[in-house]
Amino acid sequence: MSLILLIEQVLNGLQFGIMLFLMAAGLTLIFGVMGLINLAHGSLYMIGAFCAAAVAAASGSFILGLIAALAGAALAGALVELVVIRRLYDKDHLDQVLATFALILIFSEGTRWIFGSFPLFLNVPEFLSGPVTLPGGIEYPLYRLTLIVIGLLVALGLYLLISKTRLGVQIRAGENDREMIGALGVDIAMLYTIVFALGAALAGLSGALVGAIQSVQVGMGEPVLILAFVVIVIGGIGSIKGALIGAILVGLTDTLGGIFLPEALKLFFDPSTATSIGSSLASMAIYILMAAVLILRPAGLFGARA
Amino acid sequence: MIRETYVNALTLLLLVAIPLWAVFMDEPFTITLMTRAAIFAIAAIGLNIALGIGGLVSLGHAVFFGIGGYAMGILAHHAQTYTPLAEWPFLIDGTKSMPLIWLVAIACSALAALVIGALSLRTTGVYFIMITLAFGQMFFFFAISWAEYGGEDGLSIYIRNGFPGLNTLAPIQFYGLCFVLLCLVLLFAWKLSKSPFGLALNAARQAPMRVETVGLDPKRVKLVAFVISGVITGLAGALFADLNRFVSPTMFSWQTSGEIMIFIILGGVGRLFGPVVGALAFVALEHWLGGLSDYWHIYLGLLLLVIVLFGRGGLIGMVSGREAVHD
Amino acid sequence: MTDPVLKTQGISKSFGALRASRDISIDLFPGEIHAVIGPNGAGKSTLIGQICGTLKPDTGSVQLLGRDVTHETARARARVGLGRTFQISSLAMEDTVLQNALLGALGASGRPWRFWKDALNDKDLRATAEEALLRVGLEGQARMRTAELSHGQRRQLEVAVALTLRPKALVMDEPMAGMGAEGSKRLTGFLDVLRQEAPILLVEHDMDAVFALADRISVLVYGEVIATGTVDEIRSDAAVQEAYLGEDA
Amino acid sequence: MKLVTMAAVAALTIGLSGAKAEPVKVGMITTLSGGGAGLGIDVRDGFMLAVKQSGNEDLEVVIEDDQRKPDIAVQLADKMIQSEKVDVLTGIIWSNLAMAVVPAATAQGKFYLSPNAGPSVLAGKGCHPNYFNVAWQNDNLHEAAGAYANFAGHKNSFILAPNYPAGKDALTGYKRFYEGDLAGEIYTKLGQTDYAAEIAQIRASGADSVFFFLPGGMGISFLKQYEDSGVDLPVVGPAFSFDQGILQAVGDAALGVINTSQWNKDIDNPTNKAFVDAFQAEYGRLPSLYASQGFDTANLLLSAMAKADVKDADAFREALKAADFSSTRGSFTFGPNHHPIQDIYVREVVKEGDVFTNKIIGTALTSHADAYWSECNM
Repeated sequence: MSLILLIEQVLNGLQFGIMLFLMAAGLTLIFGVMGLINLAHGSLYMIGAFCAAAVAAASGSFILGLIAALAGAALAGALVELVVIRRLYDKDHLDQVLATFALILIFSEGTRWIFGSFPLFLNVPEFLSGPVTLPGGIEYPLYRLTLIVIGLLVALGLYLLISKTRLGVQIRAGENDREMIGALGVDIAMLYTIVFALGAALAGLSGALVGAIQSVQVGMGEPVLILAFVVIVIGGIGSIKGALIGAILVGLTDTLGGIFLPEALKLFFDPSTATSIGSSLASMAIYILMAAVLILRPAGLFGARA
Repeated sequence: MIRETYVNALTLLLLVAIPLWAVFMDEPFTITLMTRAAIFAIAAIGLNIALGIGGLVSLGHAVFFGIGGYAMGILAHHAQTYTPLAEWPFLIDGTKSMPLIWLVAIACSALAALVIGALSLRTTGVYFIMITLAFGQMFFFFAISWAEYGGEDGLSIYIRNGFPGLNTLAPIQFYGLCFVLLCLVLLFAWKLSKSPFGLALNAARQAPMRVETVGLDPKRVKLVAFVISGVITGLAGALFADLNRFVSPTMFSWQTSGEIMIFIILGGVGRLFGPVVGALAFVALEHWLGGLSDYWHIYLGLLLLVIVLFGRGGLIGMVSGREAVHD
Repeated sequence: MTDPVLKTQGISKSFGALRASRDISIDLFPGEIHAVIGPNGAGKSTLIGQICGTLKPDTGSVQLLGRDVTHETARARARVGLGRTFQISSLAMEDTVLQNALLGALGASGRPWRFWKDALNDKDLRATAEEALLRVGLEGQARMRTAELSHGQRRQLEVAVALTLRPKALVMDEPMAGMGAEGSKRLTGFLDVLRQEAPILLVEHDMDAVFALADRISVLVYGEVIATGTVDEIRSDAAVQEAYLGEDA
Repeated sequence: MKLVTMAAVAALTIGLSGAKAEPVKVGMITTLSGGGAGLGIDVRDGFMLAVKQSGNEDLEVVIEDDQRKPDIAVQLADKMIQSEKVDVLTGIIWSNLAMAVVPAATAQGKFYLSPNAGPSVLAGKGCHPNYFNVAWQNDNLHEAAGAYANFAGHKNSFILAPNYPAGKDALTGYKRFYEGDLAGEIYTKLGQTDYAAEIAQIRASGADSVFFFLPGGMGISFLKQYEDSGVDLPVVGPAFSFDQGILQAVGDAALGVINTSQWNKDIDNPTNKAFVDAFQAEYGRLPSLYASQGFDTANLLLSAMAKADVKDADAFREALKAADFSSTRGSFTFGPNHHPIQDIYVREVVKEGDVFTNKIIGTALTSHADAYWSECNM
């Protein structure tokens, strides 16, 4: 395997990880501040993608589509928070799992009811399509490079938001001591709605960005949701830094595992057996990674020690 | 408010009366639905021991359900193709006998639960939920790519396995078998909840430190509970595979884990009959709502939401109020 | 002179830069109540943790009945005969009072792996549990849900659970906290008798109780024992006056 | 037990002989909710269109949603057989669901007409006199793709499919006909949505063409990403990634891509023309190959009903086997294992106005049967 191919695959893993980060950041934020397990986060991802596809189709503008995804998902998030989620904060994890599972059912079938059963069209905008040549002669799709940049910008933005703004102070306070922020005179209900909507908007943005190179369809959120959970658990729940590192780890493991495991096994087995076993192992790789991390560090890489 | 005991008695009565009525009315599909509910109930009773009494929120119980299913599928597959299961170190043949299949299902589930439990119990809370989910996904993807036993297509067993003295192909006889097992499992769960072990497990959920200071190991207590729980769910998996005469990786999916959990929450967490009532209600809902509209998932979702948000203690809690003090 | 039942030898424990225990040596002899007092943040909880086995000292050793238990778990120490009550109640709140006491009896019996027999109908377990409840005066509340008990009653139950283990030594973390005057008085009387059965290491804020009960007092300040002695010695100790009592006044 | 059933069936047959044109009850188990519902809806709509056109009041259809879950499908089959007492089952989209339902249903003496799935077992060792496949054996379209690759002069193909049985069948089918070398062979994760790594491997492999089998959303993702990657090797695939429902979501990325299918809307015969027009008039959208398969299945059934009584299993089976109906595909006959012998076409994705669709550009295989019929003993 040539070095160029290796670099390209690492870039692919990185890009996949960064996309996971957008999903995971919202999820981990919501868990950190409100202590809520939100299975319906994948639905917000789907809503973002559908909003983007609908608006982009109607207006012809991808950018407008992205804005619609952010706004639509944030709105849906705020609405769900006001109607359902806020009744779940003092319930145990079990109730949260069930209630947000119910939300998945409602969102998925509701979307199918509105948009029909067929996938929608959403494509990479003209000015970002096609490959560019990187130093070293690597041809890499411009859009994927853009995704990496956007993801890193969002990570930077989140860092600044949390460390430098008033909202960030409140979020950090909320993670440490819930009674405390009430005593500080912060409107907790409002804070929670804002954080939830922010998480939703990130999920929606990620859905729209990914939707352009994948398939915008009902149920697209669940596989990503599981991966996002893997990411935040590896990183340590509540930690944005953990989410970023966890996401990149998962992205790299998944991408490189799929390539190298079958190759590595060819040293021991005949090619078709190696391909078959390697592919099976590759699909289990990230879960094995997650189990291993938790066995060694039961609260994730950057989680608060219990 | 109706006393929980009466609710339980009524549930048992329904479990007997509905299938008998179905035989009388020649409605065999109703019996099939009841069998499905009874098997789901067994699986959920298993989870309820870990979850309801031990507080172990496992989102990976599909592993045991699937292992039970595949134990049945693999043994019966070898029996129906007349190929040995293993030739080394000694010859093992497949079988079509339910009791044998159950034994294998139980042994395999126990082993899996021991390993998964020992590793997962290093974590707590959300991490525990997620690590059990991860194990579930591992088994799921493994089963999908396990070409020898059908991969994603799964395995079809053309004729239901046999039980001495019964014609298991007759729906009511197979139901009877599942019902008896359900009663046995219920009895065991009931005795367990009041036993010294149940006492320790119950305390390990509420106050692990306290259990430690009286000289018991709360983790070991929870691990044993997890194994018992996995075994019961595994048995249910073997029955479920026999009901359908079919196994597939779907049995390992996280949605299956979620559904087993839903039965418990729907019926009432930690209550003896919670899983039974929940499974009955879920199967009934699935059947009736499915006939109403293509978009019936929306109604199911709304209903679940209402129960979580407004019905503390599940369906049983809604009818009979807070759990009575044990005495 | 008899050997101490419980003894720490120069234990130290740091959390990062914070030195929560510095070279603490404390002992407990048969028949005595040894009180540990000190202002908030003096390191009392850390000390208890190390004695009971939930925290491991960085240096030093802990001996129980002449046996080095420094590296043993809380569970193992309980089996050797160390009873403990918690400052923040750690009972199974959803269970009945009797069930909590039964748990202690079960731990004492060392036979939790029984899945069929009804624990409530087990004669031995029940006798042990009921006797302990009777001794702390909770026999009338046996069927109540623990969550329904008053604060003071929960403390009594804590003691009862510890008693079911027939401990050789007791570590009590503020048993009087939150009790009314009546309850305090009653518990004081009870502990006064109990010391003959098992000596008590008593960490307590209630000075009346401490002065009424303690044979010896150790004063802990900033993780260090600044004085140990009889009630009178401590009352007149200049360092204690300054570091503790003076501040308190 | 088997004996008892057979005796019962025999008794029933004797008791009813003499009665004419018994009504036929059909149980349709198909996927109508969740992901993949589009395929089931198309099969149902095609089937019901034919039923409606026939005006035959002796045909009663019961439709149920299997949610794409095998266990639900099995239970629905039980329900249809036990409670609804249907004579014929049909509708299943997915191979794994078919494997769960078909053997049990045919063992109980019911007829099963497959409008979509064609797992190799049911064509070979597991074939059954009461099982008729009206679509294709799973390998067929892949075999045609292999044949086309030879024709197009591809010498070094890169092939990929998901890591599950149908994926393995697909690559086996392609290799069965393809004569060139393989630049690479990859099994991807089932449900995978990002193919950047695979596309990078394709780019680096020195292949001259790509064959892929990625049904549903997986294919949409792959094509979009492939287009965007700048790799411009010719791509060949089976029709499953290029049906009418999916194409609109792929958009320009699919333009010009070659795919193989046993049906297209421009096959030139009157039945097909009438079908395409009627489907559009009835449902307001272009039919897909799934819709055509549903339509053909219903017409096959109607043709058998006209000839024989469903209670007379042997006669009805012969009537089905004759396949005496006018197929949207033109010539259509059953092989000895009750699987189709039919032409398989090469299509190209084109844009007609605003709508992406397919155009036939040639025939890959003529009167093609599957590779398993010789293993079938019935």
